[in-house]
Amino acid sequence: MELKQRNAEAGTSANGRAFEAETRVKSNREVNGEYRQLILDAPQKILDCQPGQFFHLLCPVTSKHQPYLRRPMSIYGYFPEKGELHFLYKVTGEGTQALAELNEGDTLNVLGPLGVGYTIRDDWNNILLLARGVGLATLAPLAHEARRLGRKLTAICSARNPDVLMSIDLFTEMGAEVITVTDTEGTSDLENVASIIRTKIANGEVDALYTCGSNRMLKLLQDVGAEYGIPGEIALEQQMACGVGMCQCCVRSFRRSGKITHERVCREGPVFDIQEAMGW
Amino acid sequence: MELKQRNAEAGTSANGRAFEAETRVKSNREVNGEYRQLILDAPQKILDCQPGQFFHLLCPVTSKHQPYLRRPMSIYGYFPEKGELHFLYKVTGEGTQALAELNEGDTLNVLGPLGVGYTIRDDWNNILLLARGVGLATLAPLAHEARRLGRKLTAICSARNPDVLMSIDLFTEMGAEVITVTDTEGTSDLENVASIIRTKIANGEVDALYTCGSNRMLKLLQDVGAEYGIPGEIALEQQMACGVGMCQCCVRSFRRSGKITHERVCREGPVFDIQEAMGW
Amino acid sequence: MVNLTTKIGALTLRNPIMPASGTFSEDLADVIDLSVLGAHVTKTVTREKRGGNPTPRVCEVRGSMLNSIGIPSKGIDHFIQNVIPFYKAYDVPLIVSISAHNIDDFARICEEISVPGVDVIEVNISCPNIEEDGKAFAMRPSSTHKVMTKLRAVSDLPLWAKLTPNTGETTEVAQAAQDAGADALVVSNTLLSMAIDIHSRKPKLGNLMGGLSGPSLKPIALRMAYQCAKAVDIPVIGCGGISTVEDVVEYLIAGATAVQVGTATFINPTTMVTLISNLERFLESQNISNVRELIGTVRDNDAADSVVFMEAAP
Amino acid sequence: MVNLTTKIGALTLRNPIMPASGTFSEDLADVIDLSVLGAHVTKTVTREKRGGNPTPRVCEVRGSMLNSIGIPSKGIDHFIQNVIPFYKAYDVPLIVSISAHNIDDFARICEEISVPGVDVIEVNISCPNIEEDGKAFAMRPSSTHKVMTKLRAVSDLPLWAKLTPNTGETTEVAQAAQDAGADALVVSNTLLSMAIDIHSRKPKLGNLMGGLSGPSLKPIALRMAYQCAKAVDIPVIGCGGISTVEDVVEYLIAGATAVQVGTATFINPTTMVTLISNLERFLESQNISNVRELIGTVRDNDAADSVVFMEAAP
Ligand SMILES: Cc1cc2nc3c(=O)[nH]c(=O)nc-3n(C[C@H](O)[C@H](O)[C@H](O)COP(=O)(O)OP(=O)(O)OC[C@H]3O[C@@H](n4cnc5c(N)ncnc54)[C@H](O)[C@@H]3O)c2cc1C
Ligand SMILES: Cc1cc2nc3c(=O)[nH]c(=O)nc-3n(C[C@H](O)[C@H](O)[C@H](O)COP(=O)(O)OP(=O)(O)OC[C@H]3O[C@@H](n4cnc5c(N)ncnc54)[C@H](O)[C@@H]3O)c2cc1C
Ligand SMILES: Cc1cc2nc3c(=O)[nH]c(=O)nc-3n(C[C@H](O)[C@H](O)[C@H](O)COP(=O)(O)O)c2cc1C
Ligand SMILES: Cc1cc2nc3c(=O)[nH]c(=O)nc-3n(C[C@H](O)[C@H](O)[C@H](O)COP(=O)(O)O)c2cc1C
Ligand code: FES
Ligand code: FES
Repeated sequence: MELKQRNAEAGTSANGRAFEAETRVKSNREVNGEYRQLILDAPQKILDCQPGQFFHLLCPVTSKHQPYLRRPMSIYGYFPEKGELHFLYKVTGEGTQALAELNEGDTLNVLGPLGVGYTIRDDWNNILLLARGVGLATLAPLAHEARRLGRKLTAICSARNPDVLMSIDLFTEMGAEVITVTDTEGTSDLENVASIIRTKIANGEVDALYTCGSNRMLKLLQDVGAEYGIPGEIALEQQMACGVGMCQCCVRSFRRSGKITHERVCREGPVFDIQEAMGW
Repeated sequence: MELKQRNAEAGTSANGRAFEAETRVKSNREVNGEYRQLILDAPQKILDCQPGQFFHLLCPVTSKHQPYLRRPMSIYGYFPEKGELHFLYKVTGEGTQALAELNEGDTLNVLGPLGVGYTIRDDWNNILLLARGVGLATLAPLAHEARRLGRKLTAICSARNPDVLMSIDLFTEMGAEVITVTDTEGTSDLENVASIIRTKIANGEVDALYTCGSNRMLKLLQDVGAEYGIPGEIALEQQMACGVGMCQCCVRSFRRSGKITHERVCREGPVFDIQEAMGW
Repeated sequence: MVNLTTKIGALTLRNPIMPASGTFSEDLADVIDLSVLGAHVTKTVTREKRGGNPTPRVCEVRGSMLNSIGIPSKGIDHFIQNVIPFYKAYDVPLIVSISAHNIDDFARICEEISVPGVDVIEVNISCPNIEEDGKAFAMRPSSTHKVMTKLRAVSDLPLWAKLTPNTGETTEVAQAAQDAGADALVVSNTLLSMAIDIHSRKPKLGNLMGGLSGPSLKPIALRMAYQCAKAVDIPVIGCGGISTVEDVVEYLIAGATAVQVGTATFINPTTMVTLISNLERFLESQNISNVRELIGTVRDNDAADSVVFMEAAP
Repeated sequence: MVNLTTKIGALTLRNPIMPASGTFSEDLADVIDLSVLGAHVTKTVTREKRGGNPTPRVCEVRGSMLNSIGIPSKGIDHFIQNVIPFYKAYDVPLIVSISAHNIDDFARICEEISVPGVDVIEVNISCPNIEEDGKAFAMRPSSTHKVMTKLRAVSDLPLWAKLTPNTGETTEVAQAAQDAGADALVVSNTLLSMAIDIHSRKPKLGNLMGGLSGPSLKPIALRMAYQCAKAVDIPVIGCGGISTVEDVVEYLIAGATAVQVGTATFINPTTMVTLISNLERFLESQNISNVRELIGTVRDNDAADSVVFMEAAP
C-alpha cells in the first residue's frame, strides 16, 4: 500500500466537543470541614457546558501526593461571562488531597466538558431535586438552568448536620424553594424525605425528579417516581480512566427494554434515566 | 529456633555517622547562568563534616520533575555556628532541575555527611588545588580547612570564561593565592596549567595537590605529581543509588599495590589517592 | 522538512505514532483530529458478543494503572457495520485487533474481519487459550506458532502478532510468530499484576488481577522490543509506557519501527498529537532528516553477548 | 501492646520487616540501629571472588530504578571471616543469600556456608544456570526443583528460595521449590528491563540490561506473592516495591508472612525503622492485636476462579 497522504479536507477533524486545557487557579478555599471549592480561570471554549456534565482533572504531583489517573468532578458552576469554572469537592484520597494543595495562580490541566448532562423537557415546569453531600455540586448547575428556563424548582438538601449544609444560599438565590433535612435533626430519613416528596407531588408541584450519587436516593426516587409516574434522572459515579469513552472501564448496568445493558458512565452518562439505573 | 528478644545492650546501635534529616531552604539563588547555590538550615548533628564529603539529596517531586534516586552533592560549605549547609550545583537533568525550583522555606531531605574526605597531613604546609566548574564546590571546604590549620594555599581556578569563574572571592577570603585561567583567554590549556604548577613546585610552594572530577585534571596532576614526587588526592564521581555503601553500584577501578581493585566512590571515596585513581 | 514516514512491511505510515488497542476509539475524535495519526488501532473484538469483566475495572498504582476490562465486544457484525465505516472517513490505515479463546474461533474471526477498509489484523494472542491450560497463546512459542500459522492461512491481510510480557520466552515467542508468517510484532501487552485495598481487604479490581500499563511498564516492554528486534527480521512495533518524545525515540533506537501509545492518552488525550510534533522537532534539533535513521541504532557493541547473558539477572 | 512477631517455619522474627538481599550491608549501621530489624539479609555471595558488572550499574527510570550490579563477591572465605562475625553482635537472625552458576557450585557454597551464626540460607535462584541455556534456575519448575533438591541434601539450615518475575510459570516454580524441600519462598527478585540514553544511544547500564526494582515492581511482585501463597503451604516472604506501611499491609493481606524492603532503603535509609513503627501504629488504629491476623486475609471469594483464569490478560 502506498503512503496515505494527510488530507485536511478528508477525515473529520476533532469535533471540538471536549478539550484538554490549562486553567489557572483563582481560589481554592475550604467550604467547611470536608468540602472545598475550586474556582478556575478557564478558556471560553471549555465553558460551553450542560448541567450534569463533568470535567476530568489532572491533579498535581508533589513529593507527598502522586496521583496518576485523572479524577472526575462534576461541574459545580460554569460562567462564560466571568471565564470561570467551579468545582465543589470532598477531600478523600490522593487525588483530592493533591487538589486541596493548589494555590492561587497555580495551573491545573482539565479535560472537558464531558458526558451527557441533565435534560429538562419543555413540559417539565416543576422540577424537584434531591441532593446530599457533594451531590450538591452536581445539582447546582441544574438549578441555574431551571431559573434560566423559568421553571419552578424545589431543592431538598440533605446533610449530616446543619453545619455541613452547603449551597442553600445558592439554591435560594436561584429562586428555589429549599427544604433542608439533616441526620442530627432526625429529618433526613428516607421515610420523611419520601413523604415530603409525596406531598409535593400530590400538590401537583413535581413534573420531574433529579438526584445524583447514592444508592439510597436512587431507590427512593425510583419508588416514588414509579408510584406516581413521574420521570426522573440520576447522575452516577464509577471509577474512570479515560473519561471520554475509550477504555470501557466505567460501565454500569441498566435495565432497558427488558434487558440488562452496560453503559459507560463517562459517555452515555453520567446522567441516566432514573428508572433504568440499577442499584449497586 | 526461639524468638530472639531485642536486647538494647547487645548489638551495635546506629553509630551516628550519617543521618537522614529534614532541612529547610534558606536560599537557592542563581550564581551565574549555569550554577546555583543552595543554603540550607540544617540540624547540628549533620554539620560535623570533613572537606570532600558529600550529601545525598532527595530532590523534590513535582508535576514537571519526578526524580527518584537521591543525587550526590559535595558539601560546598558547612557552618555549625550558623546551622548552615551549602551546596553549589549545576543544573543538568531532572534532579538538579527539581532542586532549582526549591523556594525559601521549602523542606529538603538530605542524607549525610557521607564518604571519606580530603586529608591534609601535618607536614603538608603548602597545598595547591586545581578546580574547574562545579569542582569549586568540592574544593571550597578544603580551603576553609587549610586556613583553619594555617596552611598556605594556592588555588588554580579554571573556567570557560571569566564570567563563570566562581568562588574566587571565597578562596581569596581564605587567604589563598588565586590563579585564574580561562578558555576564552587561552590560559586554561593543560600545558599552561602544568607549567604554572611546575613553577610553584620548583619554588617549593607545593607539598600536596588536590583536585576533583575530571579525567583531564587527574592526568595532569598524576603526571606532575609523579614527576616531582608530590602526593595528591582527587574526589571522584560515579552514579550512585544508596550513597552509603550497600548497593555496590558506584565502584571505580584503582591501581593499588600492583593490582586493580574496585572501590566504592560513596564509601572508600569520594576522595582517593591521586596516583591510585585510574582515568576513564 | 523532516521525513516522519515509516514502513511496516508494505504499509507506509505517515508517522510512527499510533494508538494501542483498547486505549483508543471513535470517541477520541471529540478531543483530537484523528487524521494526523500514523494508524488507527481498534479495541480487540471477538466474534461473539461479550460483557467484559466485573467492575471496578481499573485502579491506580504508583505512577501507573492496572486494568481488567476484559474484552467487552458487541460482536463482529456490529463492528463491521458500525466501526469500520467510521474509520473509512479517514485516510489513515486501519488496524483491527482480534482475539478468541481457541484456534478455530480465532481463524473464523480472522477470516470474517478480512474485509475492505481493514488494512492490518493485529492478533491479540496475549489472551488465554482455553484449549490448553488457559495460559495465553503468546506465553509459549508452540501455541504462538500454532495459532499464527492457522491465521496466516485464512487471511491475505498483514498480520501483526501482539506479544505478552507474561513469559520467560520472549525471543522464542517472537521467532515462532515470525516463522508462522507474522508480518510484524507488537511488543507488548500489559503485565499481570494485582492491588489490594488494605481497608476492605478486597482486590482493587473486580477481576482480582489485571494488566499493568503506563510508565512502570516501559523499561520492561523496551527490553522486550529490543530483544525482539534482535531476534527477528520482521518489524517490531514498540508499546508500553510511552508518554514523551524521549520514550518514542528510545523505542526507535532500540529497534522499533513504530510505536503504540496507550495509557498516556488517558492522562493527556492530546498525547499522540503532541508526540508527532515533538518528534519532528526532536529530529530537527538533531539534524536528522528521516526518522528511519534512528531505528535500531542502539550502541550495544560494548556489551558482549556473553556478559548480557550471564549477568542479566542481578 | 501489638504483637509484631511472625514465624517463618521454626524461626520467629520480632517483626516482619527485613532488608532485601543486595540492598543492605553493615554500612547501614551508620544510619540506623540494625538491632530493630526482623532479620538481616546479606548480599548474595558466591564461592569464588567475582568482580561484578561494568559501570554504570544503576540508572533511574520513571519512579523506579534498574540495576545490573552483578554479584561482586569477595568470596566465601572473606564472608565467613568478616561478615558473619559482624552480625553476631546483633540478636537478629542472619539470612545469608548465596548463588552459583551451576548446581555443583551451588551445593558447595550451600554446604560451606552452613556455619554457626547463619540462621537461614536464602537461595538466589534468579541467576543464570549456565549448564542449561543460561536461563535462570527460577524461570523453570524443572531447574528449580533440581537445584533445590541438591541443596536440601547438603545443609540442615532452613532454605528460602528466591524466585524471579522473569517467568510465565510462577505457581509451578513455587510448587517445585516446595516439593524440593524449600522452607519458604522469597517473592521476588527484579524484572529484566532496559533503558537507553537517547543522546549517546548507549544502554544506560554498562551491562545492557538490568533488573527493575522499586514501586514499579510492586503490583507485579504482589501478584506473584499472592499466587505463591495460594499455591504452596510454606511461608511466602513478599518483596518488591515496598516503601510504605500500606505496602507492607497489602503484602501481608495477600498472604505474605513477612516482607523484604529493598530499593526504598536507598531513597530513605530509615525506611525499615519507620515501617516497623508505622506497622505497629496501623495495627493499633485497626484494633488488631497480632500482626499474624492480617496474613492471607484477602477477600478474594467474589472473583470466581474461572473468571480470573479466563480474563486475567486484558
Ligand atoms: C462523574 C463524576 C462526578 C463526580 N463529581 C464529584 C464532585 O463534584 N465532587 C466530589 O467531591 N467528588 C465527585 N466525584 C467523585 C470523585 O471523582 C472522587 O471523589 C475522586 O476521584 C476521589 O479521588 P481521590 O484520589 O481523592 O480518592 P481515592 O480513593 O484515592 O481514589 C482512588 C481512585 O478511585 C477513583 N475514585 C474514588 N472515588 C470515586 C468515585 N466516587 N467515583 C469515581 N471514581 C472514584 C479515583 O478517581 C481514583 O482513580 C465524581 C465522580 C464522578 C464519576
Ligand atoms: C560525590 C559526588 C559529588 C558531587 N558534587 C557535585 C556538586 O557539588 N555540584 C554539582 O553540580 N554536581 C555534583 N556532582 C554531580 C551531581 O551528582 C550530578 O550532576 C547530578 O546527580 C545530576 O543529576 P540530574 O538528575 O540533574 O542529572 P541526570 O543526568 O538526569 O541524572 C541521571 C542520573 O545520573 C546520575 N548522575 C548524573 N551525573 C552524575 C555525576 N556527574 N556523578 C554521579 N551521578 C551522576 C544522577 O544522580 C541520576 O541518578 C557530584 C557527584 C558525586 C558523585
Ligand atoms: C484499559 C486498557 C484496555 C486494553 N485493552 C486491550 C485490548 O483490548 N487488546 C489489546 O491487545 N491490548 C489492550 N490493552 C493493552 C494496550 O494496548 C497496551 O499494550 C498496554 O496498555 C501497554 O501500553 P501503554 O503502557 O502505553 O498503555 C489495553 C490496555 C488498557 C490500559
Ligand atoms: C542494587 C540492587 C542489588 C541487588 N542485589 C541482589 C542480590 O545480590 N541478590 C538477590 O537475591 N537480590 C538482589 N537484588 C534484588 C532485591 O533483593 C529485591 O528482590 C528487589 O530489589 C525487589 O525489591 P525492591 O523493589 O524493594 O527493591 C538487588 C536489588 C538491587 C536494587
Ligand atoms: S472512563 Fe474510559 S470509557 Fe469511561
Ligand atoms: S552508592 Fe551504593 S555502594 Fe555506593
